[in-house]
Amino acid sequence: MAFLDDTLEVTSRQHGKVTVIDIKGDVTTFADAKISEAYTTATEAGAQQLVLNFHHSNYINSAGIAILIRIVTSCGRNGQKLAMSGLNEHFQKIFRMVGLSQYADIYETEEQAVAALSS
Amino acid sequence: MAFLDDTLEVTSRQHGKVTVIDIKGDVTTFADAKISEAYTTATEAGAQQLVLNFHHSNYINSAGIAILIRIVTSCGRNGQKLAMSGLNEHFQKIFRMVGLSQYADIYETEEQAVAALSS
Amino acid sequence: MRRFWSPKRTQPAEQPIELRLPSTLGYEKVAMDTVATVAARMGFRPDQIAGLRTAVSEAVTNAIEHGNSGIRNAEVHVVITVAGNALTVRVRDQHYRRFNRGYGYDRPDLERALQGEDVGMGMWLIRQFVDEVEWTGVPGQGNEVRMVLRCQ
Amino acid sequence: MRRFWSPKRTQPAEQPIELRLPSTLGYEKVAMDTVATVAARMGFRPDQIAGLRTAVSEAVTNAIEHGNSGIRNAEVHVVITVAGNALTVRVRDQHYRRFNRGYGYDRPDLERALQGEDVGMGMWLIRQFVDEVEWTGVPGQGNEVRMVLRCQ
Ligand SMILES: Nc1ncnc2c1ncn2[C@@H]1O[C@H](COP(=O)(O)OP(=O)(O)O)[C@@H](O)[C@H]1O
Ligand SMILES: Nc1ncnc2c1ncn2[C@@H]1O[C@H](COP(=O)(O)OP(=O)(O)O)[C@@H](O)[C@H]1O
Repeated sequence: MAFLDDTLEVTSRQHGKVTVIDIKGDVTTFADAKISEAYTTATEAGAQQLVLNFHHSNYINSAGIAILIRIVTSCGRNGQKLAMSGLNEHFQKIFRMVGLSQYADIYETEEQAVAALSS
Repeated sequence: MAFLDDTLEVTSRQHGKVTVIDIKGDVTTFADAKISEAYTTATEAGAQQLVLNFHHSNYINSAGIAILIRIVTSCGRNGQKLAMSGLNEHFQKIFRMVGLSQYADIYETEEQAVAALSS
Repeated sequence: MRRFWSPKRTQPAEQPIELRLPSTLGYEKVAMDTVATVAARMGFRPDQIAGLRTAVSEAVTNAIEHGNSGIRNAEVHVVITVAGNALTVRVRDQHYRRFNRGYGYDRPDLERALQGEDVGMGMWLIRQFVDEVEWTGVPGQGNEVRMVLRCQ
Repeated sequence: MRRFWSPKRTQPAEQPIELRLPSTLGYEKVAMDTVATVAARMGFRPDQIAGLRTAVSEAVTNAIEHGNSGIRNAEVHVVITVAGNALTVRVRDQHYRRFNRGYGYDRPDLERALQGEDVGMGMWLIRQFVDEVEWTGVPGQGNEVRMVLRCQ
């Protein structure tokens, strides 16, 4: 069933010292393996600044938020800086409501997030 | 039930000699009274060139097409020129399939339709 | 650029999605919207989805106007099945009345329509926009339109 | 500019729209989409619709993961009622298990979550985005979440 399949694409790339992890699609419980692996790979490569860049993520549920909370925790432990970008208004609001925005700055665009982490 | 209510707005205005009838919303059986009245009023006022201008009409069903066929028939009887504009690709295709486009030229924009009828 | 994968999930059994609607004109829009969002998530092209919207709208409108006409508190039952790349939509009504206009094989006769004759075009429109369509009726029960659209 | 009117139609009885979904994660998206399209046609604001999507998604996910967990071929039943400016969505599952986390009155404790604790936030999220919510359960039958959102 196509619409139940994994409709999430996670890729990562470097932007100077900043690692940008692009997250395209549904952020639900099924996103765990991909997002965690992308984070672990970046960390093993020595990433100190990370941006989670959401594109067209029209669907993030509480299980997806729980994944992001675990990334925040790991970043804290590993002394990494974390920012998020590309969230639509609704999810920016939810991230603020939940308090996630205290642990990872939220920017409209990837460029703003990269600039902030680079400075 | 709000979404069952009459969500169609029909208004009419003059553009030089051309009467533009704006049709915004669902073109279904419930559109009959409004569209027919707008046509009759324009005709009684002596309109010779008419544009049916569809905006945001994401829903036209076979009952709506039947209404438009009756307008085409009346225009033929009354010696009026008729054009249509603002239809999305899907409905342009349907109007061509049904053969309606042989009786009323179909233009992308209102401006094109008005220009064609004015010339 | 590095790409990350999740382990493939097992496919669930092909249980359908079922929608029951009041037999009232206007509610065909709910069927049309629901099928369209399922089709969009399956990856159908926008023009296929637009066609499917028309097909579902005409089928549900027929169920309301013909199949269920005169039945109080009737409902329209829409069964949506996703199997691989195929989307099947069944529209069922509660009455049985024989289909009487040739199941939409012929292009509606616009000349006659322009003379004021009432030419049906719902079934014909459905036929234009789906890959497969079948009308069946069970005397005393109801009619069913089964439409199939395939992705790619 | 001249404006034209059609005679007002009589309002149909408030028969609900019913949706039955396989109890499989992923299908909550169908519920979310269907409710969102009904809400859009009712004229709700985009931010209200976005909130409703989250509320419905969390309610259906809970039905799948908690209410129906361990039941083979279970289904989730979503009943959508439109009455005036109010949209009511009921999400029902088939099992009965007492709700055990305070019905989402408290903001999820992010500090504890950051310590690795599993803090639920579904019910709390639902509460943020609807005007009214009620959780009820019938022993031996199932749980129901009833959510109401009002237009304007
Ligand atoms: N669900 C149905 N139940 C009973 N009769 C139907 C049904 N659908 C279609 N029909 C019959 O088939 C005819 C042709 O349908 P259609 O092509 O959709 O045009 P229209 O509905 O405008 O007449 C209808 O007039 C009706 O007699
Ligand atoms: N439909 C349901 N049936 C049974 N129990 C439920 C249901 N919905 C919620 N619960 C219970 O309430 C708890 C809190 O739910 P929620 O706030 O959504 O967080 P989570 O689902 O992440 O635990 C769940 O862990 C579960 O024990």
